[in-house]
Amino acid sequence: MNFFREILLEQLPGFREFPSIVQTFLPMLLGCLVCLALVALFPLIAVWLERKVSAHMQDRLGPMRVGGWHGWAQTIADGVKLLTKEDIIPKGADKLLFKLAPLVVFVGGFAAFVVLPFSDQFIVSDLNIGILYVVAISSLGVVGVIMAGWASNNKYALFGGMRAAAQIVSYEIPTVLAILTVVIPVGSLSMQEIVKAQAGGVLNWFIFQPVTFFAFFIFYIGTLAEVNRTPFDIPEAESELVAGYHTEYSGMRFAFFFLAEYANMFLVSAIAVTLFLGGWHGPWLPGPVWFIFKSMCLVFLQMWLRWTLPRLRVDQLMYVSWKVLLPIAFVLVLAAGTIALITEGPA
Amino acid sequence: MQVEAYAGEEMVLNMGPQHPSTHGVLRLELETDGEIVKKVTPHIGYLHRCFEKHAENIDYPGVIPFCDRMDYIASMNNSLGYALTIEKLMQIEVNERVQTLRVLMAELNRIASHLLSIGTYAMDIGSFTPFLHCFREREKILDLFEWVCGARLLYNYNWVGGVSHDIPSGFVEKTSEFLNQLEPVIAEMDKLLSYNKIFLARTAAVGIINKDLAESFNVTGPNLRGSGIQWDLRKEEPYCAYETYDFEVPIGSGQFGPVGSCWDRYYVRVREMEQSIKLIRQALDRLPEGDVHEMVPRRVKPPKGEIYGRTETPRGELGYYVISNGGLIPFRVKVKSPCFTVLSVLPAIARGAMVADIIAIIGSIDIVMGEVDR
Amino acid sequence: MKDTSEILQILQEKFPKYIVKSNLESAAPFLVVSAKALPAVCGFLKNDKDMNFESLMCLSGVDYKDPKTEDDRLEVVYHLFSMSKKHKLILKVELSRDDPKVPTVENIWGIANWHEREAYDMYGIQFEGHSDLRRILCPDDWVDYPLRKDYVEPETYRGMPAAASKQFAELAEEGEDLGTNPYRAG
Amino acid sequence: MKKYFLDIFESIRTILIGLKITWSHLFTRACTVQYPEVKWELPERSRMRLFNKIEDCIGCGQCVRACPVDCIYMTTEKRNKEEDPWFASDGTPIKLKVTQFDIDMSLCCYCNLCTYPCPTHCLVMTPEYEFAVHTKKDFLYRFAKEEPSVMSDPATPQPTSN
Repeated sequence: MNFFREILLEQLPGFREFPSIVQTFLPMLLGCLVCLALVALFPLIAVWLERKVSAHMQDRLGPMRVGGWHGWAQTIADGVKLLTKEDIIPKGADKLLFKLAPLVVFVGGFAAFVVLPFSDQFIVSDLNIGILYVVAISSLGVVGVIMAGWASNNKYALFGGMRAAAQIVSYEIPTVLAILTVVIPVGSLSMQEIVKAQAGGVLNWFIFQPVTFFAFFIFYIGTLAEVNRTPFDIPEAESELVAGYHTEYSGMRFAFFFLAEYANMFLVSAIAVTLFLGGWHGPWLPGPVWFIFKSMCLVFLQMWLRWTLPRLRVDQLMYVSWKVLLPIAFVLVLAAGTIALITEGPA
Repeated sequence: MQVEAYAGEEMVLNMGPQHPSTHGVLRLELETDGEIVKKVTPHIGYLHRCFEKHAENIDYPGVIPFCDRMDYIASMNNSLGYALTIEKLMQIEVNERVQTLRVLMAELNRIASHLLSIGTYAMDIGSFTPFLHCFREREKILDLFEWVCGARLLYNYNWVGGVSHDIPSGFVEKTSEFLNQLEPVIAEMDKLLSYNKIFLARTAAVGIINKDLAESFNVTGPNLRGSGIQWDLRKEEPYCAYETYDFEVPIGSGQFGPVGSCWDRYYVRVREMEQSIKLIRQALDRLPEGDVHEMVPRRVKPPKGEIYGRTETPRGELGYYVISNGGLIPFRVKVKSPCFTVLSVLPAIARGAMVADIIAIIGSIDIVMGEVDR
Repeated sequence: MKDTSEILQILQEKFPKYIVKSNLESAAPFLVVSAKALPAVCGFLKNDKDMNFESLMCLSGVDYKDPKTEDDRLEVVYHLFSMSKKHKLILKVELSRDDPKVPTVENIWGIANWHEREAYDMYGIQFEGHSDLRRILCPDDWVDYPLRKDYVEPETYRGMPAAASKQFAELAEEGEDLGTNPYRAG
Repeated sequence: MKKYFLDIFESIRTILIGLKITWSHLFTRACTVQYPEVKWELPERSRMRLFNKIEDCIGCGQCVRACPVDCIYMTTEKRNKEEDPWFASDGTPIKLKVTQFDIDMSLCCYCNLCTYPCPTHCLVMTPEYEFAVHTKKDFLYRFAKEEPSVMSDPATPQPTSN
């Protein structure tokens, strides 16, 4: 909060004379607006990028018309289309839950943005339990997914919702264990502390350290499943479940799911960067540039995987989580703990 | 609240007729218990276009465009079967050029059909990229067809007693050029998809058609060979001088699971494309001289009688049962469609599979609803 | 490998009364079996180790109604094939038009299930003992059997026009003079 | 246990192979044709819109009989013996005046069966494919003219068709 408070102090001469309640909430509001702008802007770029990446991997061109240069305005046009579309709610749907679900999903993704450390200064709120907060708040999304699946009164949507619940809950565990291997050497849950622990050159990044190297891959696979990307996109497997939990959604409500999905893609990549790839650390360029650049690389990797791999089946998905990732993650946590004991001595 | 409404543990899921991966308009009634499918009931007929009724109201050459439209992915093979059947009824012997051209076109069409089948199968399993790579190659074959006979999909190429057009000059070179660049693409497809561990996990132990089931349900074509039975009409009952060509019949090996699984059927198709390439090369090499319209009768008027002719299309054994009463219009044309027979196995092999497996099974038996419903 | 006459001999020994007719001269020789004995004959043909007809290639209904010959029968034609012995056989069953009934062979060849449903759908042939004799290609509430020669196309189906509405017909309604088509008559 | 680790290893290996292939495709040339700007050159045998050169049509009706979907409509009138003789461009005398020659392209199945029997080769399929219209009615192509404007000279070379 301090970062935005200082900006306000500099830019707004009379800020100190404001009532204290305004002094408290105005920086918060500003921070939220910045996050919202990020969440809204990122999908515009990411969707375009995904289309282009997929197209070129398939020897196509992708969007080429809207806006001129390589169809850069295609996503904006699509967004306008979604906004102006008729809002359809199925007759048999649970109206309240149906309307609420996209918001819950969106809020879950959006709220986690406040603890992302874009630079040493630029962080909306450096909570001392930052990473725990991320894990907790991003699990809110699954509630929204189940709500959507149930409220649609559609069997495909229900299938999708149930699959999503099972999948996200299962993959939460190896993911959190992988996070733990980072938290143990750092000794803090704060995002900034984790980044600062990786200062001083590329080799200090956690990805280049013995235990956390493997933890990175577990974390990455786990988050891939949590944001429903191929090969773990079974909740919205279009060849089986048409569109999964958002089968019945259209127009703006669908756009919210879509926004949330892409925002989540960025979110998990950003967390991976924070935890393993040195956060905003990097030479020559300012912190936020490095942070976003690294995150975009990981987003690209997600797209690359999506356009290469087939999809797993539900039982195989569970197998990967419980029988492959989880044992390895446990071993890694054990190893991290042992190393911490040896290097730092008993507490 | 009505308790009875929630008493059942099974849910009936209507898959189709509008569904992304039912390959047309197939409707499956799935009785599911969670993800497990307890019973599958296919409902067909959504694409019924009364082929047999049409055929009873149109002269013999006029049936050929309708034949093309049954299995619109492999039109060349469909009309070939019909033309051969009527030729047998009229006892027409076509010259060698026509025979070679027919083999050439049928095999090119087989590659095109298998490419589409493999591509859509990849998409069913969730991998999008091989689909478009396959389509890219298929387009090149369609270009060749358009060059020869002017149409990309529904060719009306095989006539009774001949073919509609001779090949244009330069076709031989262009085709061999295409074949040369197709071979690495198939190899790449193998690496990208066939041996991918996820793909194997999804397909290699699923949807097993064993030998007895295959025989009882008269499963034919790549589906039969996927079950490990060496049977190909091109070898066993050669037509169009197939006996003079050198090619092998790939069968399912059970390399990664039980014989007759989805993967075996899929892989038989991949290997068959290679054999087709071999066949096309041989056909291009021989290509004797001749007039392609030499034996085309002025009026197709077969003698009274009946005939059952069958050929090996990319989807299996396509049979035409034609009864003639000596007139200009067929008395009865019955089509035994390979997709129809293989679809009727579905309830037997899909029992106990998961919802995602149903998609894998439907994709692997490679049905075209236009041919199932006719 | 046996040809039809050899099979006929064996069948005549085994089922003396039930082989009604045979035609061995034509290009496609066939045997006519009486409907009653069909399951027994088919079972024998499938399971006998000299016959071994493990596949039913095709099962078709045929309507022989022809105003010229005054023929009025329905027929079910079975094309059998043996992959191991590589011989073929055509069996026919003649049925009366008013009460076409024939025992099912679905227990012998699994594929017969759908083929028989199709024959029922198109010709109204009743396959006795069939487990699930429903229409397969036409809608369940379709009236009459479309491939019979005396079939009359209904004008409407559930209030929708059943015959294909041609654009020419629409144009004619709008007052366009479309002329006649003398060449298609008859 | 060995199989377990082997499976994991195999998965990683095959996934990496796949990634390598898609990566290489990222930099290959796309095969898309940007349609309205770049137009596909159709081969000369392409079967698209039907065209009838009505001056050569002798009204024999063979195309009408050949059409499997009945999309050609034709009416003819017998010409008077006293009138000037007409000839198609290949010299065939025109004894019937074609008063109506309509093709409903919305019904046409592009099978090409109508063009083969044409004795004067006046009915051809052209490689023209951009003929979308807004109403079905506009798909009715009327080729007959009130009075043939140009009478062909028997000496002119006959049009070729494929």
